[in-house]
Amino acid sequence: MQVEQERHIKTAVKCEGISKTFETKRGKTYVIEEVSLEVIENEFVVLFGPGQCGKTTLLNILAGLIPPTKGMVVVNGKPVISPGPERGFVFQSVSLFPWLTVMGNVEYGPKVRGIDKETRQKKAQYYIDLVGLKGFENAYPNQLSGGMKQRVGIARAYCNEPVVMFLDEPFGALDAQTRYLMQEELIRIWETEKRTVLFVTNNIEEAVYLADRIILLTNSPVRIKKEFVIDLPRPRDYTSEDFLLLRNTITKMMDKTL
Amino acid sequence: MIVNKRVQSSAAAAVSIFMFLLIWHLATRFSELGNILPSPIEVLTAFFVGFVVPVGTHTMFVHIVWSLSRVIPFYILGSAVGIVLGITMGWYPKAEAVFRPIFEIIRPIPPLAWIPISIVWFGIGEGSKWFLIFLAAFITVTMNVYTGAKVVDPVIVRCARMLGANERQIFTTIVLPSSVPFIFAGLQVGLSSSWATVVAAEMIRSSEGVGWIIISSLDVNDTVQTLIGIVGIGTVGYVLAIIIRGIESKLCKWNKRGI
Amino acid sequence: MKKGMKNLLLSTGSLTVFLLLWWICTDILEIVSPRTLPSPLKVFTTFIDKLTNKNPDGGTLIMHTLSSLRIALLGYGMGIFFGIPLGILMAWYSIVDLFVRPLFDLLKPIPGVAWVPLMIILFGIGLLSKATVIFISAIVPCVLNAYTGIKQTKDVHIWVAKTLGATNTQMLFKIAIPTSLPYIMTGMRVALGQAWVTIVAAELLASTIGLGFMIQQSRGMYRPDIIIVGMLTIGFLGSFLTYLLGLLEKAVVKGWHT
Amino acid sequence: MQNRDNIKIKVSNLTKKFGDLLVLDNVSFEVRNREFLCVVGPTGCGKTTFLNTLTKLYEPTSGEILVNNEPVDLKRHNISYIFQEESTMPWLTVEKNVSFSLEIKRKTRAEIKKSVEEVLEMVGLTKFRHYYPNELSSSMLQRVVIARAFVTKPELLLMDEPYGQLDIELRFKLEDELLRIWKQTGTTVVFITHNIEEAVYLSERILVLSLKPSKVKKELVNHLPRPRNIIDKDFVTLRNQVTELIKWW
Repeated sequence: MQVEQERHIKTAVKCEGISKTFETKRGKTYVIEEVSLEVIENEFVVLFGPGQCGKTTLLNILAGLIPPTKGMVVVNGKPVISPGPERGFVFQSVSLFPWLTVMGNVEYGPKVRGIDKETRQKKAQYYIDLVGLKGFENAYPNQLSGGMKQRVGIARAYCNEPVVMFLDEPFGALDAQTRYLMQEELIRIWETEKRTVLFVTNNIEEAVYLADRIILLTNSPVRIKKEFVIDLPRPRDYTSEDFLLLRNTITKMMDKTL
Repeated sequence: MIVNKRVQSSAAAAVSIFMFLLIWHLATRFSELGNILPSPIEVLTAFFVGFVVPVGTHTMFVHIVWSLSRVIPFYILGSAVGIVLGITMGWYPKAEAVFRPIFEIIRPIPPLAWIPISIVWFGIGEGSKWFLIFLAAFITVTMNVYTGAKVVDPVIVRCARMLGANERQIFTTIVLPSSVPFIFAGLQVGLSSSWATVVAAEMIRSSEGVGWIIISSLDVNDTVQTLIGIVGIGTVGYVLAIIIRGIESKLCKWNKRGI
Repeated sequence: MKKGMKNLLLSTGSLTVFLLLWWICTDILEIVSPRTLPSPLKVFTTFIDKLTNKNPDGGTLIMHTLSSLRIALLGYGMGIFFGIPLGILMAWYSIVDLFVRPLFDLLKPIPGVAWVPLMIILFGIGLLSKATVIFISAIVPCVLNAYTGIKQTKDVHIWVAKTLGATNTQMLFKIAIPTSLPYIMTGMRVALGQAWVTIVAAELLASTIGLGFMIQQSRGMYRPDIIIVGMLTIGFLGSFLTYLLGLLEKAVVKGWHT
Repeated sequence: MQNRDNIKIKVSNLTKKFGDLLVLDNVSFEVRNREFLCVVGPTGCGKTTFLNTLTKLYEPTSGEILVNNEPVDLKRHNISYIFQEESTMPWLTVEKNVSFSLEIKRKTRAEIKKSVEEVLEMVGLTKFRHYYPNELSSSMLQRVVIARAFVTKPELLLMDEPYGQLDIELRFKLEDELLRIWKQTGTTVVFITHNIEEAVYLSERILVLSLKPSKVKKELVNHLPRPRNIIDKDFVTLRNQVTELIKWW
């Protein structure tokens, strides 16, 4: 019975034996080795690991931005070979289109996919309101703060109606307090507009606060070290007893890079 | 606080220009410099008088219009071709491989060095001047836009791809807009290069235009005419630059960094 | 590096096609009369011959080149010698900025070539008048770029120095000038270009020797081959001098990620 | 027992206005000799203005700042300031970046050589002395800046959220290193940050600022024994206490 029940829960992202090696002048560097993982629909999974240990490379492979040297990725039942609109991506440096207003940025996805002006602007307005930027539709990126730029990045990815959202350390450049705010905002948005999320970070507090499941990665080469199911009730409290305990055990398990 | 900063700097500007003119005036009045260099008052009056009384064959205004009529159309044509070639060379490696070698031979040759061959090819009339102006604008604009199109931010391109843009859309919605600041930089430099070229071409062979004013003053050894020619060239050059900067600040609001 | 090779092949290919086309139109099919466009072969032979042959314009290619270089580099040297310090002073001391800059802004829009007639009246058509014109056209970019360079000095560097008790001159020499070095180098490169353009213009208008004189003279004598030889020499020398400046810049400006 | 002579800094009624925008509103506090004071405030509480005005980089609108009972003077007082913004000099090698401080203070060649050697050793940059900043990672750059600040053996060290952008493992390491160096050199440290956990971990005393125009909202003494553990009971209670004073999100 258990297996039966398993099947009707749809798998959103699945990858088998993913490896990645880069050819450099000084010979081959093994960045990722034999990573296999499965993410079920509407699950918030955090890829957590020390420093720059190739987490971003793994995320780029899962999103189809760069090809793996070995192994295969399946998203939403279809093999991933190139970037595609069913996978939304928020980059670490956000990189909005500087010449487009907030509205222009958010509606860019539907626009290039040929959706008519009226429907796409209505949808874009919905997501702009969802991320709390009502009233900033005509602002240009160079007029926005760091936190606001992140919100536009998230709205832009959502507006493309992706099945899976990939976020690569989006709050890395924010100060500690704005970061807490953005983490709470992200969870609020995720709970209103459920999507499968793959979130990369090297901040343990952020990982424990956001994740349904944390995949702890080793240092380079990247391998899966351990998986932690986080079943703390939401909204989570950064200074609660079990939050701190969980955070401490994962930090201890983490590879030391220095 | 800011307002009086601007008032302060323009007041200082007025003072320093006045001092400069005063020194110039006193030098021409009380030293032997006076007999080869006219005093500023003479020059300024002659300049304004020149708009009514003809300088040589035409009034100052007509000379300026003649020069502008040569510069504007072929500056625009040269810039347009420059923008197209610059972006294609910058974004498509194959186009770069084909056009770059020939362009690299032509680029270092200053437009003025083309004067003799352009007269051989297009005669001494307007044709050679048009060709030179086209060339001046074309070379500088292509160079600036080419460097711009080559430094399109790869992360932004990846963003667009992730959102589902195809190659053609990447070109039109990402490469073109992000090259706009470089296009304006090119237009600005191209303008000063074209303006210098028309002045030089008119000095070599012409019967009207601001270049003619200053070269013909040589035959009559009339330094007042030379100086009003220089003042005319300077003011028109300055006004043209302001116009381009004005267009840029309107079209390019998103790019605070504007040159 | 396969792609690099392909592009290299494409470049040499397009160059040879260009030369072939030129050669066919002139020598083979004679679509274009040699009086308007000489064939590449003719240009090459004239180049070799002109190296030693004085006529028709009374000077070998080398004599013309040396004369042009001498005057250009003299005016250029003066332009740098006065321009760079003036630009630095204007940017660092607001008094100098307030009073000198307006005069400088008057000078800026006037192309170097426009000064030729005035200088001929004042100093005749000899070396002095040409060198002065070149000096004026070279000083403008030097001042502008040195000025912009100093203004790029980062506040945080100034604060670091101030906290250590640095004097104003220490801050100028130890922070402002090093920051502006790459910009000063750009200024020198632009000034070199201006100087080279202006010497050609001055020689076209009034001179008895120099590359500008040579191409102007050979037009009168219906020798387009010499004109093209002169143009290619001017072009080559221009880029060669810029190349030398590039080497100097690499040696002087260390550590900047250009 | 506040005896007069062991007060390193005494700030009274410090106010700072940019035009009519009031940023610092009548701030008064004291810092004892060799003390590790943490200043923490909500995002946008003008913390950079706070430190810049303290050192007269920004001219204070009113109020008085005394270091060793004399008005603060950057030319006489031996102060080092680590800014939030990356402040290594791209045109200098690591070694030259570090010796920059001593060259400004016109120390002798030998003296510079010795101190630079020592401090490079302390932050583990000896191997990288000839590198240029554009060849180093952001954590290495942070160490160059710290070395440059400590090479002058400052009597007062100001730090503006120096570890804000580093990942957690590195931040813990650099914080412990800072505590070790602070103990070893006996300088007085004023460390300003947005990160409340960091403030509780490092400080002997915490100054809590309010939102702009910022005032001193509260002073808390931090009795936690060292080395501190971020998940132990009292640590968390103090952290929550400070968070309540600041929480705007």
